[in-house]
Amino acid sequence: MINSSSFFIDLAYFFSATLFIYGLRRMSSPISARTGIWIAAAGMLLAVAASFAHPNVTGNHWLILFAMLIGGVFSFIHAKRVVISEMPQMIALYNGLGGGAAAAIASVELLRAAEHGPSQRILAVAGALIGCIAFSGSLLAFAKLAGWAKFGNWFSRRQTAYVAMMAVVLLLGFILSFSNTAHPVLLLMFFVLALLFGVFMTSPIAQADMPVLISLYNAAAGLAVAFEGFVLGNPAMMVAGTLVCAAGALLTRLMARAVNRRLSEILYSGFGIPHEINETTTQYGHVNEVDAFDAATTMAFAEEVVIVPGYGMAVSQAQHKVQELTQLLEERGVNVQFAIHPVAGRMPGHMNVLLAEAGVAYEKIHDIGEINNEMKKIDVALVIGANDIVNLSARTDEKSPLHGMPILNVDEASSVIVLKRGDGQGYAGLDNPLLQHGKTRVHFGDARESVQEMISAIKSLD
Amino acid sequence: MINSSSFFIDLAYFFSATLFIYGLRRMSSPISARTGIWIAAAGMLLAVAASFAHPNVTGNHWLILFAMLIGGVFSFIHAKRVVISEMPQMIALYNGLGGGAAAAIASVELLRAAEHGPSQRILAVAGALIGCIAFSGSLLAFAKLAGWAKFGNWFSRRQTAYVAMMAVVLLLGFILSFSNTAHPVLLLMFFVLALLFGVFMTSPIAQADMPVLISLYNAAAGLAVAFEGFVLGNPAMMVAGTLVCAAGALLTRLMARAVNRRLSEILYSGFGIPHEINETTTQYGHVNEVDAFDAATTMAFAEEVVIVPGYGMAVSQAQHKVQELTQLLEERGVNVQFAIHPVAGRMPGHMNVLLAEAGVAYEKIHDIGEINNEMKKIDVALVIGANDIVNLSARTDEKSPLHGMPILNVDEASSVIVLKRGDGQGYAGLDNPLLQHGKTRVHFGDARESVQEMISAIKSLD
Amino acid sequence: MDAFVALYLFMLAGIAGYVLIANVPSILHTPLLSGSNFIHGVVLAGAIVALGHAEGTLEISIGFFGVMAATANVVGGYVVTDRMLAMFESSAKRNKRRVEEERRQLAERHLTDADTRDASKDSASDSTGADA
Amino acid sequence: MDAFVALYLFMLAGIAGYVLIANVPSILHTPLLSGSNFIHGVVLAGAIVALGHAEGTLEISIGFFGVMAATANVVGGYVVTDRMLAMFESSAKRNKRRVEEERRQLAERHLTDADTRDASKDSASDSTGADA
Ligand SMILES: NC(=O)c1ccc[n+]([C@@H]2O[C@H](COP(=O)([O-])OP(=O)(O)OC[C@H]3O[C@@H](n4cnc5c(N)ncnc54)[C@H](OP(=O)(O)O)[C@@H]3O)[C@@H](O)[C@H]2O)c1
Ligand SMILES: NC(=O)c1ccc[n+]([C@@H]2O[C@H](COP(=O)([O-])OP(=O)(O)OC[C@H]3O[C@@H](n4cnc5c(N)ncnc54)[C@H](OP(=O)(O)O)[C@@H]3O)[C@@H](O)[C@H]2O)c1
Repeated sequence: MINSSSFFIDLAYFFSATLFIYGLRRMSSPISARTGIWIAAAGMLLAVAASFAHPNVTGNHWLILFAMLIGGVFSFIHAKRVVISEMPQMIALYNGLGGGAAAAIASVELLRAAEHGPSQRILAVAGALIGCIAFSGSLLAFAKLAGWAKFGNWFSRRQTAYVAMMAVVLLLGFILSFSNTAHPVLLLMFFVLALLFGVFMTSPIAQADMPVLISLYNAAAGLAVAFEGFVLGNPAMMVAGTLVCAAGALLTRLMARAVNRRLSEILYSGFGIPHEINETTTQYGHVNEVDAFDAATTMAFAEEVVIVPGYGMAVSQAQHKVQELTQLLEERGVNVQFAIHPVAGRMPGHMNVLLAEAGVAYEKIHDIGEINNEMKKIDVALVIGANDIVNLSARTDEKSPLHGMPILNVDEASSVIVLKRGDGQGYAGLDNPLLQHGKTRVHFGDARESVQEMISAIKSLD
Repeated sequence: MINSSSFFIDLAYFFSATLFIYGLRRMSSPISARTGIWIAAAGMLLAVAASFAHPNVTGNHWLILFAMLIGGVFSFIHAKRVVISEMPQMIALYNGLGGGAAAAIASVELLRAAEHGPSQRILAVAGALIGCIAFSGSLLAFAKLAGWAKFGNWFSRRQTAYVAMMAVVLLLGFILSFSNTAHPVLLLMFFVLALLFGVFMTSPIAQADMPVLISLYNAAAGLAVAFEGFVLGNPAMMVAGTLVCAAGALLTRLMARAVNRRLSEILYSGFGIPHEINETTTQYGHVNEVDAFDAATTMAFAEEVVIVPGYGMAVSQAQHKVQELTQLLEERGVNVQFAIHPVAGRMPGHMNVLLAEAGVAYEKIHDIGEINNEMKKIDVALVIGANDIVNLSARTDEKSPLHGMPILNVDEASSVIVLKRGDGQGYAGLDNPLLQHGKTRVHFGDARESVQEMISAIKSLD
Repeated sequence: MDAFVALYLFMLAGIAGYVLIANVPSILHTPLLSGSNFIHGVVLAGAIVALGHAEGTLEISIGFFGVMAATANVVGGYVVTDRMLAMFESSAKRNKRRVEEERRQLAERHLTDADTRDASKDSASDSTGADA
Repeated sequence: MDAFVALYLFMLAGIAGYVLIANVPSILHTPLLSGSNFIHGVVLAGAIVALGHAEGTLEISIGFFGVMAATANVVGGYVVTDRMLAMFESSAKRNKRRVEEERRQLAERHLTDADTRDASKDSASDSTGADA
């Protein structure tokens, strides 16, 4: 099986591995990112074409094409239709399918155990385990994010169940690795348990921690692909898989750090601990309300405005309206900028993606370090559905779970306007002293509607 | 020969390759750089120890140790003694020896041609060629920099000679690659020509272009090592060599770009073209002179001083005096900063190395982008033996060879003091309008002595 | 394939992946997640081979599932990533276009303060039109 | 070793080398040149093997030269690089020490402007002493 492929196939795999790396490199800079995915796609075409011509493909050609047609058409339509804010679950879905494909390869090869040496079988088993976990775990994450499933914590003694299952899985994997005949029944048990493991891993994780978990599964799927690449003697798979695994692992760490959580915390005790800290509703006695017209005129006659978008903007899909508001203000000579906190919203870059979708210029978007330096010069800071990222208690209250997280210092601006629906809190479930701050005025209502009201108000000024 | 090494040797090579990469990564950040070289050294120890235990080492153990002793002791003493400003030639020397070692491996293996397959022989020959060029080229570069050799341009029709020699070398290489018996005489011819080629490549290069050339030879030596690694089936050599080759190639490009030259320019027409543009001596009619005491007091009563070191500071080894001056000024409450132009001196980081040697704090050292923003706030800019990097004609004179190179805008400071010996010009051989500028006063004399005079002057103030 | 060679490939590709991501701005985290998700879709190359030599109903059905799932990974991953990145790009381009537009207009007519405000209003509505 | 495997190693190690250097500040160019020069001294590992199986005067003398030259590369490269990097480090450390010193002194005594100048003079001569 190994080394039976021909020179040109080897060459094609080599080039596709190179293209994947080059593509990933370009993807990691905003300017060249789009050509990056094209280059990676070229590598993919090459690898797929080479595989068709692979000497080990002895039959089933039509079946292969048929399977590709089904999978391709289904996901093409799906991926074209989905709205941008549902991207995380789509990534989870496709990622899970990739892990599942790796597991499928493993099971086919383990059914033909005699064809492989022990090191191949070991990695096949390892890849199958990881692939299965990524498969079922990602699919459940998809279902939870899409609102299809609301599994809670199924076991009261999860830790023990984890360990027990792992022990059985590893035992089965050991047997499968070191015998050179196929054991379909053991294999089935192995797969069922591995799939269950993924379900158990995802089920207790809170919705907001999902992006981190999805990134972890992405890395896992990459590793599974790399291992199955070794089993099949396909270096393109090995290189691409390892590349994704390493990149994904780093990305997972970066994402977890950005939301001020440790990965172990998310995985083992992810019962939304912060949410339990403060379940009492905030007392809004001291909040100064403002109506849309007043808010709009304050901004229309300001010189420097900063808009701070948060999760609420994403929920209400207000980004297009926000861009419209921005343009109106700029026509009046107001300088409008956007301040993006690294963990605003519910996934990394959430706000950037939304603002980009709405066509906000890249240059207007500033990160926390840049904008905090300028906050003192700002006349009006408009906070749209954000809470934790402007929560003053992060600065002062040492007991706050947010303590130590840098926030956007909107209270340094001359005045602050907050748009929110009611007495809801942010992801961390905490009171926000900003709302009671002397400079702050709050306008209640759905973010999109509030912004629309402000737009109308500004138009009526002329 | 291939795959005959044992498991533990393979493992050691694997770890040493990993350590090299990790070490290089750490070396590429100033904070961790020193641990980086230690980690790489650990990898080296591992690789060398493994090679001793290699099954192909069937004899000559004492000879190996003896050779290592000679080479090691010689270079240890040499490297410990050399002064910092002679570093470039030392790098050239050791680099050349590395390339020579690769060529030596190639010749031993080509004398045993029957033991290798054609792909091994091809890479052995390629490595030999590259290694020989790196060897003789680097050694000549060393000799030139050390002032031992002053070869000029030996051929009037160098291009033709290049091509002819290359053709013969390639022909010989072709024969050596595709016959599986040894040809000692052809081999000798091949080596002699390859060595000559390196000599011809270095000989016409101007002294100031040497750092770029040395970096190129460094990359070449890396490639030779990688190729011989393939011949010997030693993946640690392959990985480390390729690593160095790629890093060196990029470094070469960065260095060439920093001095505003293209590599092809340096290699093929490196006869110091810019030097011929202006051979007339500058008219120093309009230059305002200043004596050391006045210069010193101007600085002692300033608030913000920027020191701009250049090649002249390196030549006169004034860095320790400069640091002394800095401390004296700071004791008087003057804020002193250093502005480093990327191509100040004659090798990249030349000034940084010298200032670090003298103990100037890392935080005081600013690159061109940072300091140019602050130049307007500066009271006195002290230019020590620099010319091209503060040459105003780079900004204004479209015909100047420096045109387009960003310079340090010392003319934006309130006043400028220039230390230089006489009517000499910079590397580019150009007049510098800065010297005639209204804000500028020049103090003539060797930089170290001038700075010493200024130190005495300031001390006499108390 | 020799296990040691595999080790080198894993080590080197892992380092490449790590280093490439190391300095990525957080704005790109989600597109990169999606993009690397697409890249591991190369599992399709393996799934094709697996189905291509599968025999018997069991192996063939598993292989069929594998190819189907892998293709979904590839196609969906590509479309989603490209859509995300297209938004970045179009915002950058749009912005460039607007800036150029404004600069051109400002260069054409040297206006008083009040007139300039009108001009920038024109250009803004121009670019709004182009967006639609 | 399979030529294709070699190709992968070359490609991956090359990318690693390139990417690792890509964002290097120019202050490190010379130490890095020297450090990577040290790394290719691993040619010593090969030279040892070459001399270890060399037979006959010719092969042995070439091999002897190879080991000698490679060792010089390793040892000299290490010493030079380490010396250069030590200078960077000591400057950073020295600076850290001085800053701490000054901070400590400022914390200890709250002085008038004039006195503060004396204090910083003290600390500066302190650190000069430490330098020597
Ligand atoms: N970015 C990531 O990768 C990521 C991942 C996981 C977790 N997180 C966490 O998520 C949080 C993000 O902070 P954030 O400030 O963006 O959001 P947030 O703290 O969750 O606050 C959201 C705010 O929006 C308001 N809101 C909700 N729906 C709205 C609507 N339709 N219209 C107007 N307002 C609406 C809510 O108040 P009302 O209910 O009163 O309207 C709430 O005050 C951080 O704690 C972060 O750690 C981030
Ligand atoms: N950094 C690199 O990697 C590199 C590599 C190759 C080339 N270069 C080139 O080198 C140049 C570097 O610019 P630079 O401004 O540093 O140097 P420069 O332009 O060469 O100027 C050196 C100045 O120092 C003066 N000088 C020489 N010896 C002196 C001494 N003992 N005491 C006092 N002054 C002395 C010279 O004038 P007097 O003779 O009148 O004293 C001259 O004005 C650039 O053109 C750059 O492109 C740099």
